[in-house]
Formats: sequence, structure tokens, C-alpha cells
Amino acid sequence: MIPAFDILILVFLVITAVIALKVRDLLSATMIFGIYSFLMCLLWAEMGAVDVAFTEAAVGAGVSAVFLIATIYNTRRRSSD
Amino acid sequence: MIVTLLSVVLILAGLVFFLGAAVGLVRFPDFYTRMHAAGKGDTLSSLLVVLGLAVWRLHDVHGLAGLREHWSILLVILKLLAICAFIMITSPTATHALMDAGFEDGIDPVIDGENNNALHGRRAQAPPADS
Amino acid sequence: MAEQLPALILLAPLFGALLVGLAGPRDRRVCFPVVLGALAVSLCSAVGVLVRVLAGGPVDYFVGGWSEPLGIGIQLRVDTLNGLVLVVIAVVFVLVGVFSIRRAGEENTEKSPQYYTLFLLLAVGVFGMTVTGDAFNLYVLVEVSSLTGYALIAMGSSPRGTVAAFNYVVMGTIGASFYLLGVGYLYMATGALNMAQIHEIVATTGAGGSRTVLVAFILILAGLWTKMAFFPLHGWLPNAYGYCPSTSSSVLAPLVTKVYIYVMIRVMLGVFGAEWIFEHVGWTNIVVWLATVAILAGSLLALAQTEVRKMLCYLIVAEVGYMVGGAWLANRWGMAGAVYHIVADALMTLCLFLAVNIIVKRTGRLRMDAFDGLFRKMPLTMAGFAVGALAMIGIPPTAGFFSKWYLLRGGIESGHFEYVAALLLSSLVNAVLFFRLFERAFFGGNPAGGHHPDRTAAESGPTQQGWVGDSTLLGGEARASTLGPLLAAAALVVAVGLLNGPIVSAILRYFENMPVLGAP
Amino acid sequence: MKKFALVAVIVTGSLLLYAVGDFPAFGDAKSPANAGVEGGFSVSRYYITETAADTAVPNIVTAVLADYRGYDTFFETTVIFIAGLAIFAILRVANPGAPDRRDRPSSDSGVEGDHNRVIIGMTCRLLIPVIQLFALYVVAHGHHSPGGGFQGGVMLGASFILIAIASDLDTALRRFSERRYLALGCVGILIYGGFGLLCQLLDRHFLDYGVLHKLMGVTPVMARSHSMLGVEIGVAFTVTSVMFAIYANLSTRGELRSGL
Amino acid sequence: MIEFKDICVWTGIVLFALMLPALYRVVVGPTAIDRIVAVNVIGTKTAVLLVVIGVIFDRVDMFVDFALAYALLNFIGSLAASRYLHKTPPSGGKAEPVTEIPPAAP
Amino acid sequence: MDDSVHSLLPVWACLASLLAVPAIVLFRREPVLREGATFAAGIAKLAFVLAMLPVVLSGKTVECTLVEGIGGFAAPIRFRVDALGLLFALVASGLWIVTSLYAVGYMRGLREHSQTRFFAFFAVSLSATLGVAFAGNLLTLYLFYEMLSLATWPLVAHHQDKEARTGGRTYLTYLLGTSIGFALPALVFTWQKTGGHVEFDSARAILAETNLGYWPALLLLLLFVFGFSKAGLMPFHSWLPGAMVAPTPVSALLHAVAVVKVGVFCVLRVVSGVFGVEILRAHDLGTVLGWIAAVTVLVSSLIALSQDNLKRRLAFSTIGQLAYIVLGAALLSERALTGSALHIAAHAAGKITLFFCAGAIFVATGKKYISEMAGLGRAMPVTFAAFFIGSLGVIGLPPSLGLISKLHLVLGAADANRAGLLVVYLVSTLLNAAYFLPIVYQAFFPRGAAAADTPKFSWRGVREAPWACVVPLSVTALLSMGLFFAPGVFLKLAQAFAAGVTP
Amino acid sequence: MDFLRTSVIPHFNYWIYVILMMIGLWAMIGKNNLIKKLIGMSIFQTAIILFYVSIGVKTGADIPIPAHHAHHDEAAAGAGAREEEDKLDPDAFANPLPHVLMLTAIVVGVATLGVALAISQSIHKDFGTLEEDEILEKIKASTHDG
Repeated sequence: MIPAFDILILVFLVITAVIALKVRDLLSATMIFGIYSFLMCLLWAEMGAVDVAFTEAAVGAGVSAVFLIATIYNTRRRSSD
Repeated sequence: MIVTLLSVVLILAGLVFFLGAAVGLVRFPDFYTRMHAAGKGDTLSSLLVVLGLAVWRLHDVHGLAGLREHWSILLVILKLLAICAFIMITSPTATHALMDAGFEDGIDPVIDGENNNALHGRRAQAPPADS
Repeated sequence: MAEQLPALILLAPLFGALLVGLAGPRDRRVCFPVVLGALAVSLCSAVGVLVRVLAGGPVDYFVGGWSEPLGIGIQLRVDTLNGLVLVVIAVVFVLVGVFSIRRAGEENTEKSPQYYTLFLLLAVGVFGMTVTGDAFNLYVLVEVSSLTGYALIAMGSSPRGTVAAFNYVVMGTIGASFYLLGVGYLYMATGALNMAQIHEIVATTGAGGSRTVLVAFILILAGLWTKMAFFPLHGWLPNAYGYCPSTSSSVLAPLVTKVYIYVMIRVMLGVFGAEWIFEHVGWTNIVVWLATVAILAGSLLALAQTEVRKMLCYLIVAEVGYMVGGAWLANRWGMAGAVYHIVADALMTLCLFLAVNIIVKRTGRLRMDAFDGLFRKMPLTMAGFAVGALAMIGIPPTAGFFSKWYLLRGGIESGHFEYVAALLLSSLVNAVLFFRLFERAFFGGNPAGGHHPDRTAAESGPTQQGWVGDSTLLGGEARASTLGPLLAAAALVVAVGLLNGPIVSAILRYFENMPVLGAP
Repeated sequence: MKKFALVAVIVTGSLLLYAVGDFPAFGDAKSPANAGVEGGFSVSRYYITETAADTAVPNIVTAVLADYRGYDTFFETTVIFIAGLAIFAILRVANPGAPDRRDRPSSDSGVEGDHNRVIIGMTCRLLIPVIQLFALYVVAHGHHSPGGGFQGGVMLGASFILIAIASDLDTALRRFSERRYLALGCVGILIYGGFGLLCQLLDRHFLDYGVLHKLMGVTPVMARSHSMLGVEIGVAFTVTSVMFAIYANLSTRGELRSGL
Repeated sequence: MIEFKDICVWTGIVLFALMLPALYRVVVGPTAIDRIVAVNVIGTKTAVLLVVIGVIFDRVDMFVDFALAYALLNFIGSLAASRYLHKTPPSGGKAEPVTEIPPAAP
Repeated sequence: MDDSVHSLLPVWACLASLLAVPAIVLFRREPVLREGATFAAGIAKLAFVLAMLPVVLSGKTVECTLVEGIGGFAAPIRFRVDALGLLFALVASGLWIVTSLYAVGYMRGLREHSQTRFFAFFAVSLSATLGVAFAGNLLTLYLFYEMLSLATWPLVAHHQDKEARTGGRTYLTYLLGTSIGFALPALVFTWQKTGGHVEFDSARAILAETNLGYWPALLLLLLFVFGFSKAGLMPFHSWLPGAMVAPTPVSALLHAVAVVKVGVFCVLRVVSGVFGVEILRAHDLGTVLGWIAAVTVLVSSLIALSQDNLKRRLAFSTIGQLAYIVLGAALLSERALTGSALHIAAHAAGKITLFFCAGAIFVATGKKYISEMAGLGRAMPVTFAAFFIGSLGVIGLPPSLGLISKLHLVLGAADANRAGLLVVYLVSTLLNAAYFLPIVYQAFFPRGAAAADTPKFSWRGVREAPWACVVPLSVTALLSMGLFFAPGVFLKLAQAFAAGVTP
Repeated sequence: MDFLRTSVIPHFNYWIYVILMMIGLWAMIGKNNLIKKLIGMSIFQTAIILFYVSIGVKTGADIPIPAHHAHHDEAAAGAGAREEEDKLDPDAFANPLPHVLMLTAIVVGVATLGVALAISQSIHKDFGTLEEDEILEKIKASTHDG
């Protein structure tokens, strides 16, 4: 458990979460949500939860971003709020 | 002793290049120049830091003889080098793909400072700032 | 072999689902026999376990063989409380299984193998939730049954159904996550995940008094109340079950909310313990008042509906109010009434939903005018519907009356007269609701059609056909495969009513060692 | 709707913060979760001390995941399988009508015919085998280092998705057709359930791997370790097929024709 | 003699600090593509940071596995985004494509 | 203590008419066979009831259990036939045969629609009535009480037109509403108070040991009395006039004999079986119940006076007569209880005749209003003679059973030295005479415009109703008169009941 | 100031988890666009995972995979010799149980996200929009003439 990294990553997390929900363009929101899961993976690694970090890495980077982009392709990219 | 020194130097170089990339990312005027900075700076700095750490991995191995019975350390170093290799391959591809998508998506490069791009209207509208 | 029964209830539908998943796309005929075979096996093993439980006390099953330090592995536990619920669930699944031979085939033929797989996996989820003795495992099985629920609802073709499914996903996730958070808080305070272990730690050590356990209880309750559509959190249920395909609503409506009530009772008594809840925490008045509001709101909203299926959904919300109120009356009779009502209400709702689905399928109309003159056109379906309706109103020989009987007794004994009044008022509202439909079914749509025998009887119009008189008795009736389950459900509603003595005495055996629930 | 959201957030937030005060300090090794209440029996301490003796698997997390709480993971795999089926049931269209009008003859119809896809196509053709090999390594190596069925399965699925992204979905479907990935999903869970059923046939409880030493001819402890690997393989199959199934249905809105 | 571990911690902190400009670009980024580039930068940095954490924990052999996995998976997101931008009509970087795509026939 | 004989007779009696229902439905095409099935069931039912007569007369009770209840948890569904039960069963099954005959005539006469439904539900309601008569505990009583409400609803709304539906709706709202609203909580409260023992037992009332305070006992009594709103006590009586929209055989049997008598029977069971005379005397609840009944008697008689529609007048007179029985029960003296038990039979015989006559008049002339019936006596002498005998029975004048029962009631009031209630009896008897006798007088000796044979009152070509209507009404009239001379069975049963209950 | 020291700093992780959870919950209920709701849902679920993993963290503890030098010679020396080998010290390793539980939670999160995305696509197929207010208007319009 590394206190310095811990606090930094948590702060970054909150910022990324807020931006992901605020930005209007859904494609950007998805990619920012990608950062959110990157940082989550770092947080788990830093906390010593290695398996959880690997799953979050594989799922976050590999799959959920791509699913969201696929959905946006089939629906609309513009969000009203 | 030498090994730690070398790794520290490598890591510092990596950080310097990343500083360059970061500044480039912020200061450059338009998309393509920022892309240029991000792509190159980012890849190189990752490379250097990982190499630095790979080099440091050798610090408690005394000479080549030591390597022979600590084969596990060799495996780790190989993997670290593999990480470098893959970063070398994937990051530029990603940057290329994004740049190509950006160009195809109709983002115009800024030709000279005053932002009046003279790309003789191949693209009709100027890239309005995002809402 | 007998010792494997608790696991077999779960595994039969699971392997059936996989078999259908593999063999189904190749040829469709294999689907139905496998589905019925799997559900029959789980029904027999459920009855087998119930017999063993009644004979020799609770049955424990340690998955993976990790029994000696309790809490290492996952423990399945069947006692009189969930033995009964298991049998009822198995019966409902078998009946809906038979009901859905033709139904799924019609709506979207090429997806029936997938429909049957999801149907069996829902059975796995619901059985698992009833049997498990581990708090986190319960969350996983909640997710299994919720996901199959989302799929079954979103499969339909109606646009409003998909929107309702989306709301159900969002609210279902909030509910499940609150439950997960509650288990997390419990784990943080007690360091254990096995329900029996947590109960022992909360009861004996000082951990029970801490704020974390209290907030854990609130979170788990909030989570479960969202999943069971308890009044303030019921937003998703009416649209979800109102606009989904008929076969999905007939399997989800009777089961899902009732199983969450059972889970709430299991968590209240099995994990936190009656003493901790009714003495240490003691919010019985608040929750019983909430239940009263739920009952009244559910009934009155049902009164205001024009579509029959949505009306039934609001009745489900009212029934949930019955059971939550009963469980929180903090006395033996209220609790026994709540558990008995789980059994009774599952069958009643199944009866009503099967009947309404048949009627909507044949008449094609959702509103109340679908019922005009139905006693003549479809007498047997209406007979099934009538038994379900009478049970909902609370007419004696049916199970509905006896469950109200025990809940009323619990209410009177514990002095919650507002709960008693709410029960009676909602029975009256149910009476109005259903007799509106009976009147249309009996006497046809427009009152003008009546035959007034004035003096000049001779030359008035030709006499109307006799009630069951001249048209062939079963001419307009539904197919046997859909009518059989309905009549079986109706018969069960009356049978469970008449057998309320043995059933309630079995349930009361679970509450013997709980002094706080009052002397027997 | 926004006001109601605010109220809900404030209420839940204050409830949660009310309890935070009572939590043990972050990182405290003697908290009830890590060391049991008042020195009583603690589940996690047992896992740390006894895993080596019970299952001879260095990675404690994989041991707990696949053996002690194997029942949880079994239903976890079922959840993933259900997700795949649900998306198939919701989106899949039997006979897609007119071709999707947005499918303009895009310049990047395939790797060969499109000038600027060459670089991406080449890199992917280079990388995809490596990813797949690495994924299989991760599945196999779940005992000693972080990894296991899920992680390996997702990576394998991601490699197929990468094929679909690099060229187009049809090339990916040619390698991993719909009928095959639906069947593989079932096979994965059948493997996992099969291990459990095998234990039941040797009249021990479901998923009690110790008894399989009679078949494997090794000590019960090693039998547990090997069957854990078998179970992980089952999980990997299901997760791979489901991930690709979800991508295939989501990107083409169920028509499995011209998607992203 | 300062521990090598402290050097790594400081490297990590500097790396995080240098991520801030990328985050700035994400917040401001005039066009969506800028944001995606910033995301890409942060992505590659995560792989490096994982190795740094591995060194701090002194268990690099464990961490190197999924750092490698990360390096491999990281660029799928960018490829997907670029393919999305290829397939949809050019929108000049704004969220709204120039020609409105008529929704599928209801 | 009389022991009990275990036999299946009560079950057979109750099921006799239920078994007729499938037969009726099967023979829906051949009316003759259908009516045959109804008569066969009626006769079988009367036979079973008579078979039980000797046993009950010798003081023993007939018992048998349908559904086993385990210990104190669930009440079993059990039959227990005692004197009161048998009396009511005798009246109901006896008059059912007569009414079936009448119904066939009436239906054929007016060529009614959906007769199969009519006869099927007619049979079901009869079996429910017997179920209430033989109920061995409160739960079975409540079960068959609800079954009766549901079975009679289609009969009341038989004509399926606007008024029939509104009549049916008020009918159900009152009966179902009060039974679920008041009777069910009272039932559960008793169950909870006595710890699960709700069996009727001649030796001991259900609430004997439970020391109820005054107010809870009063509240429980009111809940029970108003819960069984079929007894038509004042605030919850308006379903009865509303139900007059039904065809006359329905009004005749159900509202003269079955439905309303079930209500009063339940009140008697509550007073004697649940509370028991000691508690009522101890808390002096008899007076409260008495004055409720007294108010109902007086008000209903006054309203009856003002009604021009013959059937509505008979309805309000029924409400008054039922209140007599409740008043008798409230007096808590042995003779009053005998009187009230006897009055069930007396009023049944008398009132059913009057309803038959009303039906016959309607079939023959289509007239419903008393003002239009002046001078009809000469055209329909038999009907009006029977009407006269019936009204004597209801008023309580000599040649009818009504006199004996009213005599007992009055003497009972004297025994319990309730001067006020005694006066109420006498006044109401006068009122009864006031609203019945003028009808008969005007029919035979028309005055004023009616006498002048104006077209409105010319009864040329008006003949008696078909024989199937006239025969039943004359039989019941003779029955009411005959019982005056030989009360025999009914009197003995009533006395046995009263002796068993009062200490 | 001491409130910060006594209750915020030692529980910093838990404060952040509550904040993230509330952001997620607010987005799920308050946001108008369905995809934004789903992103909120994922944030909501990952916050819970943050809570669970922070339970199992021990300062100075290694990752829950013991280095197992003894592993090599253990095979050689056979099971018997290992008896006296000291058991691992639990405080040296992070608590593995929350990690196991959270693997399940992540997988469930992805499953729910997938299903919800499928449903939102079929909503778009029917209504042509993903904005909740437009969808509700279209439903109201269709019920009037429906």
C-alpha cells in the first residue's frame, strides 16, 4: 500500500468521473471512462490487489470501452446533458 | 553501483522526454502538432523508464555467472524488454490510426499563427470550437 | 444419493439449460422435454428435501466439502422456512413450463431455445437464492435471477416493454448494489460471510452494537425493498410486468417478489436475529406504517388502472405490503402469516396472470372490455380466474383467506390496528376490482342488452342463449396446454387453503426458539 | 427528476458518511475483517495460513476463487453466460431486412483494398497471435502469478474483437462463427459443472475436488490444484465466447452483418 | 544512501504530475480526437506506472505479467475510436455529424 | 351433556343440491330433465334432513369433520347439527321444493332467459344455506356465509339490465363489505382471544372463560351483529329493498327464507354460541342489542306503510320481522329464545306465501303497485285468499304459527320484565296489520273509483296465474295454518334449543 | 482541523468511495441520456469495489501471493518435511477475501453493462432517440391515440 500514489490516484479518479459525466460528446465520455478504469486498475495494483487489477485492466481496456463505442455507433453520439 | 546509476539516468531521461511531451500536449496550437508531440514523446519516455527499471533489475546479480542460477530474473528482464517492444509497436500505430481518423473526420491543420487556414477551401467550414 | 438433494434442486435446471443451449439450435423439438424433465427432477428433489427437513430438522450442505472451520466454504441450508418456499417455486416453474410450450413458439420462433435456456437459468437463480446460507453467494444468485429477469422482459416486441426493462435494469442494479454494500459493511464489522457465523458474532460479541452493523442493516433492507418493489421503491414493477411477453410475466410475477420477501425474512432472522432487530433496533412501528401505506397505495392505484395486467401488477405491490408488514409485526403469527402468504400469493398471482395472459392472447384486448361475456365464451379460463380473484379478495376456502386470517391475528395481537384496517380495506378494494370484471364477464358488455320481462313477454326478442346453454361448452376455450396449468394452479390455491393447518404448524416450528416473537 | 436525484444522493450520502466514522482505520491489520472480532476465528487469516497446506497453490486469491468459494465463481460464470444469451435474445434479428443504409462503400472495406488501413492491418496481424498466446499463458499460469480464467478469457475475447476492428466483422465471424461461440459458451460451463458433478458421482459434495485424486492418481492436494486449472479453462472458454458474442451483437445491432 | 524504492516512488509521483497536462487536454480538448489522444497518452503511462509499482512492492515478476497485458490491450480502445470516426460521416471534430443520420425505421 | 353421533348425513344434505348443479348444466337443452334434477335434489335434501330429526330430538347432536385442522393453529371445517340448526334446515329444504315448483311456473310463464344459470345458482345457494345451518364452528359458518353471498349475486342481477346490475352491486357492496369489514376482524379477535377454540359447544359458550371488559365485549358484539348484515339491522338494511329487482322466486325463497334467515341464524349463533347468555347478562349487552332491534322494527314498519310497490312493502315488512327475532334473542329469557327460534319458521311460511302471491299477480296481470290492485280479489280469489292467510301468519293472528311464536316472544319479554320492548312488540303488531289488511280488504270490496269498474280496474278476461304458481302458494298458506294446530316438531326443536342455551 | 486528522485522513479511501458512489447514483437517476446513466451505473459499481478492496488493505503488507522460496525444495523434500515449516504470517499479506469477491463484482458489472447497452440499442431502434424526456413524450403520444 503506497500512501502517496493512493491519494493521487483517488483525486484523479474523482476528477475523471466528474469530467466523464459532464462532457456532452458520448465518444469522449467513453474514452474518459476508459481513463477512469485505467486509474482504477492502478489503484488496485497500488493497494496490492493484483488479480483485481488484472481483471479491471483486461475488462476496462479491452472490452467495456469497445462495447460503449459500438453502442454509440448504432445510436447517436450527441447527448443532451 | 554502476547499474543503479545507469538505471537512474535512464529513468530521468524518460521523465525529461515525458515532460517534453506534456508541454507539447498543452502548448501546441492545433490537433496535428499536439498529436506529433504526444505520439513521439509518450512512446520514447515509456521506453526509457521501463528500460531503466529493467537495468535496475540486475543490481543484485554479480556478473554473468550470477545470471546463470538466477534464471527467474532473466525471465523478468525478458518480459520487461517485451513490454518495451510492444509499446514500441502499439503506441505509434494507435497514434497513426487516430491521426488518420482525425484527418478523415475533417479537422483542418492550422497553417500559420493567425488561424486563417489557407487550405484553399478543400474543406469548406473552419473547425468551430466544441460547444 | 439422498444427501445430494439440496444441490440437485439447483443442478438439474442448470444442466437442462446447458443441454437446451447446445442441442436446441439444432432441432427445436428437444427443447420442451428437457425443460420439463429438469423441472420435474428439481420438483421431486425439493419435495424430498422438505420431507427430510420435516422428519429430521435442518439439512446442511457444504459445497466443496469445507465444513470443519465454519465459514471457509459456502454452506447451503434448508430448514422448514425455505423448504416450503422451494416446493412452491418448483411447482410454479413446472406449471409455467407447461404453459410456455406453445407461447414462446408463437412470439419469436427462432429464439425459443434461447428463451428456454433463460427460463431454466431463472429457475437456477431463484432456487439458489432460496437455498444458500452465504451472504455474498446470495448476491451472486440475486444477479443471476435479475439478469435473466431483465432478458425475459426485454425480449418482447413492445417498445414500452424495452423502456420498462431499462428502468428495471437501473433500479435492479441500485438494489443489488445496496445489498452488496450492506454485506460489505457486515463483513467489515464481523469479518465473516457465512450467515450463521455473522448471526453468532452479532448476537454474542460487541460488534452487534456498532453503527456499521446498523447501517449495514439499513442498506440491506433498502436493497431488498427495491428488488421486491416495496411501495416507495416500486416504480419499475407495473411497467415491467405490464408490457412484457406473456410467458415472462407469468413466471416473473408470481416468483421474483415473493423470493425477495423470503430473503428479507431469512436475513432478518438468520443473519441479524430477532432479538437484535425487534429489541435493539426496534423500528416495527415505522415499517408497519410504511407497509400500511404500501397496501393502501397499491390497492388504490390498482383501482385507477384501465389495463388489466397493470392492475394486477399494482395488486402485487399491495401484496408485498402485506408480507413486509406481517414480517415486521414482531410476533409469531404475523411472521407465520407472512411466510404462508408467500406460498399463497405465489399461487394466486400465478393463477391470475395465467388466466389474464390467455384472455389477452385470445381476445387481443388489454383493457377491461376484454372480459365481455367471457363466462360464456371461455368458462374454464374464467373459472380459474374466478378462483384466483376470490383468493385475492379473501373468500374462505382459498389460501388468500387463511393468509389474511393469520396476518389479521398477528396485527391484532401486536396492536397494529392501522395494519388490520389496511388489510380489510384492501380486501374490499380487491372485491370491487374483481367484481367489476365478473360483472362484465357474467352479464356481457352493454347493460342495454339486458332482457326485461315486461308483460308483453311473448313478442320480445328471442330469449338470450342460456348461460352455458346452447353454445358448445368448450368451443371458445384455450388450448389444453395453456388451460391445464391454470386449472392446476386454481386447484392448488384451494388445496393450500384447506391444508393451512399442517403448513402453518411446519412454519411455526422455525420460530420456536425465538422468545421475542411471543409465546406460542 | 434532477431534484429527486439530489434528495436521494444527499440521504444515502449522509447515511454512508454516518457509518464511516465508525470504520477501523484504513490499512489497519487488526481490523475485524483482517483479524476476526475480539480475536475470534478469522476466515481470511485461515486462508493465508492454510492455502499452501490445502491446495498447494501459491496464488491464494486463485485458490479461494476456484476452490474454497468455487460455488461463487460457478455462478459468476453463469452470470456472464446469461449476459451473452440475454443480449442475443434482445438484439439478434433473425432475417435482417434491407442492408444498413449507413453502410456506404467505406474506403476501408478490407485490409488489402484500402490504403490507410495497411499499417493498422499489419500491426494487428502481427499482434493478435501474440495476444492470444499471452492470453493462454495467463489462463495456464493463474496458480503462480495473477491471472486465471476470467482475465485470460477476456484477453482472448479482446483478441477476436481486435480482428473485427482491424479488418471487419465478417473476417472475425469466419474464424469464430455464431454457432461455434454459442456452443463454446455452453461447453465452458459444462466443463466447470462437470468437475462438480464428477465429485458428486464419487459421493462427495458438489465441487469437492479432493476426491478426484482417485481418478488422477495424485495426492488429494495436488488433485485440487489440477482440477482448479481445469475449472479455470472452463471459465476461459465461456468468457471468451461471451465477450465476442456481446461485441458481435452490439456492434451490428443484432444483424451480424455490417457493424462497427 | 537513498533507497532505490524512494526513487521509484518519486518517479511515480512525477509521472502522475506529468499526467496533469494530459488531463488538462482532456478537460479542454477542443475536439473529441484531442481527448482521445490524451487518453492514449495516459494509457501508455499506466503500463509504466504498473511496472514502477511492481518495483516498489519488490515483486516485479508478478506485476510484469499484466503490465504486458495492459500494453497489448491499451490500443484497442484507440483503434475502435478511429474506426468509429472512419465509419461515421465527417463532423469536423464536433460531436454532431454534419449530415444528420436518420434514425433506423421505427 | 348430550353426546354426539358421528354420521355423514349433514354432509350429504349439504351436497345434495350441489350434486344437482352438474346435472342441471348437462341437461341444459331438455328443460323437463333439468327441472326433474332440481326436484330430485330437493326431495333428497329434505329426506336427509328428516333422517337427522329423531337423533336431534332425542337431545344428541350429529357431527362430522370435512377438513382436519391441526391443534389450535387452524380451525377445522366441521359440521355439528343441533336443534336450532335442524329447525332452520327443515324450513329451508322443505320450502325449496315448493319454490322450485313455483319457479318453474314463473320462468315458463314469462319465458325468462338463461334459466339454466338461474337453477344452477339456486341449487348452490341452497347448499350454502344448509352449510351455514350445520356449521360446527365460526370458521365454517363464515365460509358458507360468504359462499351464499356469492351464489345469490347472479340470481339478484338476473335480468342483466341497468337496475338489475345496480341492485346486484349494492347487494354485494353491503354483504361482502360488512362481512369482510366487520365479521372477519370479529372472527379473528375471537380466535385470538380464545387461543384458537371457536367450536360451538352447547355446554360452554366460546368466550365463556375469557374475561372481556365491557367495551371490548360491546364492540365485538356490534362487529358480529353488523358483520352478519344479512340480518338486515337498520343501518345496513338497504340491500334488501335493492334486491327486489330480482325475479320473484328469488325474492320469495331467498329473501323470505334463505338469505335473511341465514343472517338472523348467525346472530342467534353469536348470541347463544359465541357470547353465551351469562356474559350478555353480566355486561347487560342484551338491552343494547334489544334497542337496536326495536328501532329497526318500528322504522321498517313505518316505511312499509308508505310503500306502494307490493314487493318493496313485503321487503320492509321482512326487515321488521327479522328484527323481532333479534329482539327475542336480545331478551335472553328462555321463552323469548324459543319464540325467536319458532318465529324463523313462522315468518318463513307466512312471508313466502305473500311473495308467491305477489309473483302470481305479476304473472297474471303484470301489476306491481298496490294502488292498481283494487278489486282484483274477485278475479283471482285463490291468490288473494292465500294472501290473506299469509298476512295473518306474519301479523300473528290466530289461525297461524305466527301467533304461537309471537306469544312466546311477548311472554319472554314479560319474563325478562322489559316493559319497553313489550310495548314495541304490540305497537309493531298493529303496524303489521295496518299495512297488510287494507290490501286484502281493497281487493275484495273495492270502493270509490275502483268499484265503478272503470277501464283501469276492469278485470274482464283476467284469470288466475298458471297452476304451477297457484298450487305452491296455496300449499304454503295451508302449511302456515296447519302448523298453528300442530306446531309439534318446530316447537319441540325451538324449546330444546332454548333450554340448552339458557342456564 | 482535528476532525480532518482524526476521521478523514485515516478513512480517506472510504470518503472517496462515498463521493464516487454518490456521483454514480446522481448520474444514474439525474442524467437524461441513457448512455450517461450507464456510465453512472459503472461508476456506482466500481465505487463499491473500491470500498471492498480498501477493507482488505494492510499497511506494509505484500500482495497475497507468497513468494514461496520453499516451493522449489518442498516438492523435493516431500510433504513430511514441511510440517515444521512455519505458517505464513497473516499480517504480512493483504487480505485475499475481498479480492475474490470483487472479481465477481467486476464481472457482474460488465454483464449488466452489456445487457443495458443491448436494451438501450433496442430502445433506439423503437424510439429513434436515447434521451429520456423525448422517449416519455413519444410514449405519452402513442398512448393517447393507441
